Amino acid sequence: MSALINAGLTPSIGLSEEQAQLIDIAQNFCRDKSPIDQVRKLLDDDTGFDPAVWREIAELGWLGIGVPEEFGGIGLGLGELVPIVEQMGRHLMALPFVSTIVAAQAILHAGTSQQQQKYLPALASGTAASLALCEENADWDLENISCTASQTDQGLVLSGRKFLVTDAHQAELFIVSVRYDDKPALVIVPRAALAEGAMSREKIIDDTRRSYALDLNGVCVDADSLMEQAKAAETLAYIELASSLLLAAEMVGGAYNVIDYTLDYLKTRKQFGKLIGSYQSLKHTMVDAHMGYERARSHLYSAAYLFDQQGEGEVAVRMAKAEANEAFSFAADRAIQFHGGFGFTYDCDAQLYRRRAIWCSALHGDARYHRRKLADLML
Amino acid sequence: MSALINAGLTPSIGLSEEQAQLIDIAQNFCRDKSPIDQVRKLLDDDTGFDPAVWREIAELGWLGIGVPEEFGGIGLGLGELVPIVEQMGRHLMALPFVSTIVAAQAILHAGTSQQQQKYLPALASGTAASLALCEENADWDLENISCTASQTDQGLVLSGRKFLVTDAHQAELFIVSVRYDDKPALVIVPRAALAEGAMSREKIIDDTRRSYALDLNGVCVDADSLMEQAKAAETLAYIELASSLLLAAEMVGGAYNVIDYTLDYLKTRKQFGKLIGSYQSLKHTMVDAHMGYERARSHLYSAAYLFDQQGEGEVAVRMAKAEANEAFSFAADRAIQFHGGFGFTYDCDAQLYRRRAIWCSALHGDARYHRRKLADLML
Amino acid sequence: MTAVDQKQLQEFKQQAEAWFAENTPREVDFMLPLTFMEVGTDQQFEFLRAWQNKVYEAGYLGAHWPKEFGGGGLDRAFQDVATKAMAAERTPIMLNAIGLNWTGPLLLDRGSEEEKKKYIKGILSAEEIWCQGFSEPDHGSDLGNAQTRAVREGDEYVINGSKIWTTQGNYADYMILLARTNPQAESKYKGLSFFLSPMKGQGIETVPIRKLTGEYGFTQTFFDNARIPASCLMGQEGEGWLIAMQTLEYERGARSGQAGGHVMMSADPADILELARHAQINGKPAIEDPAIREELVALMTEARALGLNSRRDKIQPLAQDRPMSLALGSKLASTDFYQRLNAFAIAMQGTRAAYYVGDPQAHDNGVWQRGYLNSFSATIGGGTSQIQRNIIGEHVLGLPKG
Amino acid sequence: MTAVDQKQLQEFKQQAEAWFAENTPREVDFMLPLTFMEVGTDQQFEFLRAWQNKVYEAGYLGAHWPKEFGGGGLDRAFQDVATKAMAAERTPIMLNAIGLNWTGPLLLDRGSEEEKKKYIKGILSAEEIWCQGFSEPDHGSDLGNAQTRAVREGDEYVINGSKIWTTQGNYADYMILLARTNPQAESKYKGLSFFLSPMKGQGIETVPIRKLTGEYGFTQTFFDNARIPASCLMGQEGEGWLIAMQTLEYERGARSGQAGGHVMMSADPADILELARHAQINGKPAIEDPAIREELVALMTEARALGLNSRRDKIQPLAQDRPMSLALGSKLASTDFYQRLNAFAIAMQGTRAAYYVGDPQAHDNGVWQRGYLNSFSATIGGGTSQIQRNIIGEHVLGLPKG
Repeated sequence: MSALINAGLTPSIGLSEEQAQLIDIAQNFCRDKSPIDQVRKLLDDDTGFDPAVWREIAELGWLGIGVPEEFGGIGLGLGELVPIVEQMGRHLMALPFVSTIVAAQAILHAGTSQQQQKYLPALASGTAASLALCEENADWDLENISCTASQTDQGLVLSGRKFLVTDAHQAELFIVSVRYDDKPALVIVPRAALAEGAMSREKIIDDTRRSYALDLNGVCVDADSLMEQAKAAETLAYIELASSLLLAAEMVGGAYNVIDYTLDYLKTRKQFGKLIGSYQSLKHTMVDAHMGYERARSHLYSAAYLFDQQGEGEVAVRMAKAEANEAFSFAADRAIQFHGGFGFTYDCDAQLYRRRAIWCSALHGDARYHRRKLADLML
Repeated sequence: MSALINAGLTPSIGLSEEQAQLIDIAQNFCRDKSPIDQVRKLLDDDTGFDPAVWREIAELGWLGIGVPEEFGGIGLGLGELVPIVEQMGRHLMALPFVSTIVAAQAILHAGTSQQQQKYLPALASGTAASLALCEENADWDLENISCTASQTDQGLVLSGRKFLVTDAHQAELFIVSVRYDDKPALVIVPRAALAEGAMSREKIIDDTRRSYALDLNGVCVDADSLMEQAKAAETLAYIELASSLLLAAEMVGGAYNVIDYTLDYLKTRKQFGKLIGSYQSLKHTMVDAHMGYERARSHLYSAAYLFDQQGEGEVAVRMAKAEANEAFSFAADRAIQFHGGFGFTYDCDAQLYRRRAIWCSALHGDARYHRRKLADLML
Repeated sequence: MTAVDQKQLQEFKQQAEAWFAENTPREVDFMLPLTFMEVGTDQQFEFLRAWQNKVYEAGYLGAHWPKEFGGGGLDRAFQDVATKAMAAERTPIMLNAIGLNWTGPLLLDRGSEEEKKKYIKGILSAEEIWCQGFSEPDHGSDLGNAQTRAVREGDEYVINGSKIWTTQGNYADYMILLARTNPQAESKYKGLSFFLSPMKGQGIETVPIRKLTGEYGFTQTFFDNARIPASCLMGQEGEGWLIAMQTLEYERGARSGQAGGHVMMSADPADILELARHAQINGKPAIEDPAIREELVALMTEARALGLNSRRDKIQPLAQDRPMSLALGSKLASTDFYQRLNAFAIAMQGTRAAYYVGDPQAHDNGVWQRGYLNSFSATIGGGTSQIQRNIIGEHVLGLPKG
Repeated sequence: MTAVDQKQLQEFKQQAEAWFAENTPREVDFMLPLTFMEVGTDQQFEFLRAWQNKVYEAGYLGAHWPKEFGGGGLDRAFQDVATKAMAAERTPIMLNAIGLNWTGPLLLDRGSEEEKKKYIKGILSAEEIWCQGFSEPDHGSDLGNAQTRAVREGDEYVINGSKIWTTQGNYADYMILLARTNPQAESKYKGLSFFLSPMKGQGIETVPIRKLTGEYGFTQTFFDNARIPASCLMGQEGEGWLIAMQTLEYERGARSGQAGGHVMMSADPADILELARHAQINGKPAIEDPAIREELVALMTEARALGLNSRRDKIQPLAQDRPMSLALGSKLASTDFYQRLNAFAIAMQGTRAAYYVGDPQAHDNGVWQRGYLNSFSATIGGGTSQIQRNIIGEHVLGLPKG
């Protein structure tokens, strides 16, 4: 009998026509542009991605989807991007896509109209950007900032160090969180303002990605590089949710493919004369991984659908990030195990997904962090 | 290669000669006296146990093991009783054994010498006793008491209600926790002091047991029924640990037998032409249940060994109770599931164990409660 | 059927909401069954029969079923709003679960005109109660191996054998019965036939099964040379497996719940939150405990996923990667969730976790303890969770059979 | 052997403790392998070889092995206190793990006088490194199906085939090798033989395998018409499976660790507590977080059970219900625990979980991230955790084979 569990809850999910089309387009694009040997070739590449692919993405207009038409974009909500990032996640792509998108949204939220006019058209059409938010405190609370900015005769002078600035080598500008007048503030720092050697590449767990530490000491930018400070806290909160949504999309995509990759192995590898996928200990665990993936994907598309809604959107995004963290981590962990000896080698792709799951969980909050926030929102 | 995990920890475990002998004796005794049809016959019995068995236990001297020789006992530590209670747990026995033992220990700890002389010889030789500690607040903290006692011309007058007083119908005396002078205190209440109808049988989850609510209002006992109040808090703490140790023993025993019972089924029941125990989903889960049992049993005997040691004993007991709660609950839960349709009937013994696991976890703290206490002790 | 008149639908919705708000029985002085599998006493049975009848007479059950057989003849959307209104009021369950959810849809799909005329109205009005006879004592999960025999003798079939887990077997008027007509068939499946068998008659005996909760609700049904009219055969001999599988399908997917109403009261996150607010742990409401808050949120997240999954299943671009995944996964996901939800609710009750139904100290009169024990009917019945994982592993993920 | 002189033992213990306190290398400026499976660079190899040699020369390795072959000739109790002293100081690992724990015990049990004389001392001194050649690329868990061929030609065997997961294969002087001498034997097991095979010679090539950590430590070993003396055969042809199984047994039970020293550094609860004290979550030390405290305690409880289990296994009345249970369960329990411990440690690091070995922001130089990835060598190698569960289910619980 079909239980009417939560018939009263009426959880929301939906898909726009644009999103539906994007699923197919993105699926084909990412599969074609990011076959696994290309992913592996890029592991040793300095930038970690193919600039030609980046240009194609810009030409497809994906970078402008969330940017209003007046700034050269299409003016849709951020949820529309979820199918794209999900497919990128499936194929382990590593592009400055999410950082550029979120930087643009930040400028849209808290940039002065001058800043919006100056930067948004560029970001909508292929100029890469990044965000410099993390500090040594390892805190997911983006308002816990010790870097500072202060006005001097020369302009706005910054100090401190930022970490985990993704794709910094490609970024033409950085959204940097600082304390200014002892309150959180956001500053737009053009690449040219950085001193030589200010960026140093970090050793991170996800070999597909590039991440940098950023030395702000000595950085001096125009006085008008400060974004509207009254909106800084709210914008940091927005950045957290937007990043969480897109990280969830990436993880849900990753979970799908690492499950698929493992299923292929279980259907062809024999031990003791039987295909190993016929053993219940593997079969049932794969089912659990798959069910976790399905759960996370439902939350993901609910979050995409509700993203712009006050309150509801935050609940949905945090649920999606929490579930995606756990689903991807579990699926990739078991993927290593179920590949047996091969799983223990660098040649097996399972480790690429597992490392990425650790990365994605480490950024913008693990499941516990989001559940705590949800508890305060819901209980 | 054998990893030297925790070689530095030197966890302690040991077995006295008495304990070793008791294992065999108790194993045979409990198996003989408590076959499953006897257990089932007693389910509908008012008292829930066979008085003849109780007399035999008294004659075997088990009730006096923890009582000093001067009061007619043997004067060994409480840990010596663990093998007995473990075997009782295996065979789902329900006797006023633990309550009588712990009541005697409480009197030994905080009784006046007059009280000790009056009660201990009786308790060591077959008079049953019980403890009235739980209140409506459902709290595991035994110092959270709202029942009261106050001295009047007539004697000590009690008020309030106690719950989950096990085997109250058999008990000749009760150790009752109250507030006296607004501090915790313990009072010895003889059965005769209870008003008619003061005891009402409770509907509890464990069908093998008998438990009563106790109305203290109107109870008046001799002024010298108060135990030494200076020792009350320490004795309540002792009662918690002693009860936890013996509950852990009961649960470890229960876990063993419910696993054994389920294994028998898995070795004889066929589905789709195969013995169901050959399916990995059942086999591997049984292994996990068994490993949990082994872990809990190691902690149990470590706790038995260290019980009397300040600090170390508390850590060991809390670990044992936490692990036993989880091992027994998991094993019994899966036992129901793995018996399939039969598991869903009252005729299947799995439910008897599962209900008992809930009972034992509900008394004196679940795993979370003990881990919190451990965190404060260890971190 | 023409496009739904939205205004008419809106009116119907308001009427339904008002009707259930007014007519839902409150303050029942005995424990109402939470699911159709827990009808253990005559009092419960008669109460629920009357309630279903009342809902039907008011037009809120079977609204979508054809008028000529006793239904309302309206668009499915009408029944759905009525069903939602019931759920929102948390009304008692619909009693005739097998009839409404299995027999009825089956008859409408492949029954003869005569069969529809004969049975549909009684199913809706609860005048005729249906039970199900698929499982057998020795082949719980292995329906294809059913051994109950049906032998044709003239205008009758003679039935011998035994069925188990017959919900409301002692009350039922009819059983959908899977029996073996040809033991020599080329495969065990092809030897089976499907009957709409009367339950009241010579040679049919039901023995109540005591559940692990201590209560009743199921029977074992014994057939001892029971004779039923040959016209009770549905379809042809040998089609039994096919029809049984079709019947099981009505549990899930878009077709589920077409008759309307709910046959299980399910724990709502609201219930467990309410418990968390009044249950005390260590002298404080459980809901103030940080670890419990985290687990509550995790459970609420999971509960929401169950609803989202079934909605997503209807959005084709989001359900195409692994067809059937969400539909086949829903039983496993929801039954497992419900078991853990109840277990967690028990763990929030401190020493009062030790109580059971009927004790004044038991939280919510022991509904969580009983709900946990009853939850095994769902993780065991209708294919155990272990078998569900085989099905999903093989049919959704394409893994080889063991 | 006579009863142990307790006074002499006590003195030995104090000497050992003092020696390790003084001689344990601190402040090594490269990352030391945590297990013998992680020796990836020449620098690591040479350092560990020198360290093992130094410990041996000081008399704290092989103290229990016979004097005539290079051991110390003392009671096992002496080696045990030395081993404990090493663990307490958390010294670097003993390099020659296969030699010390597999080949050595095997030779002492069933080797010829000549074999013992030839090999034992080199094992202890680390002058001769041993590796193991059981697994093959296509039969990871199915050792009995090994296909590497050994064909007798005069005074030699000609070896063809390939072995995988050869720890320190590129450094090893000898391999214990399982090879097929008779493909026509009545069972696959009886066709196998066991060799003490030299690794340096024509036709033997090792190719390093890059681990999922990005580092090295294992090789694949290829035999291409490699010729080894016929005297390398241990026992008789056809006894290979028997000897290999005996060899695997040395991993566990009372015989384990007889040579002394540890070949894996294991995470101590103290390490993770230290991490919890300095790692920050949400601006506070992780150890102040109530949920993390609970999990830490759960892990410490589990860690303690591992130790208690192996002690309880020696107390006969507490280990008799299911013989072999504790011994056969220890690999599963400890490897699984170690994996979860590392994963949990990563989860305590906030955004710094994203770092890896070599980054100044990585906690403890990334030892937890690397430890987690490396932990799969133990849950996969030597029989996966899934196979361990089969073994325990069948041999301890008596469940039927699948």
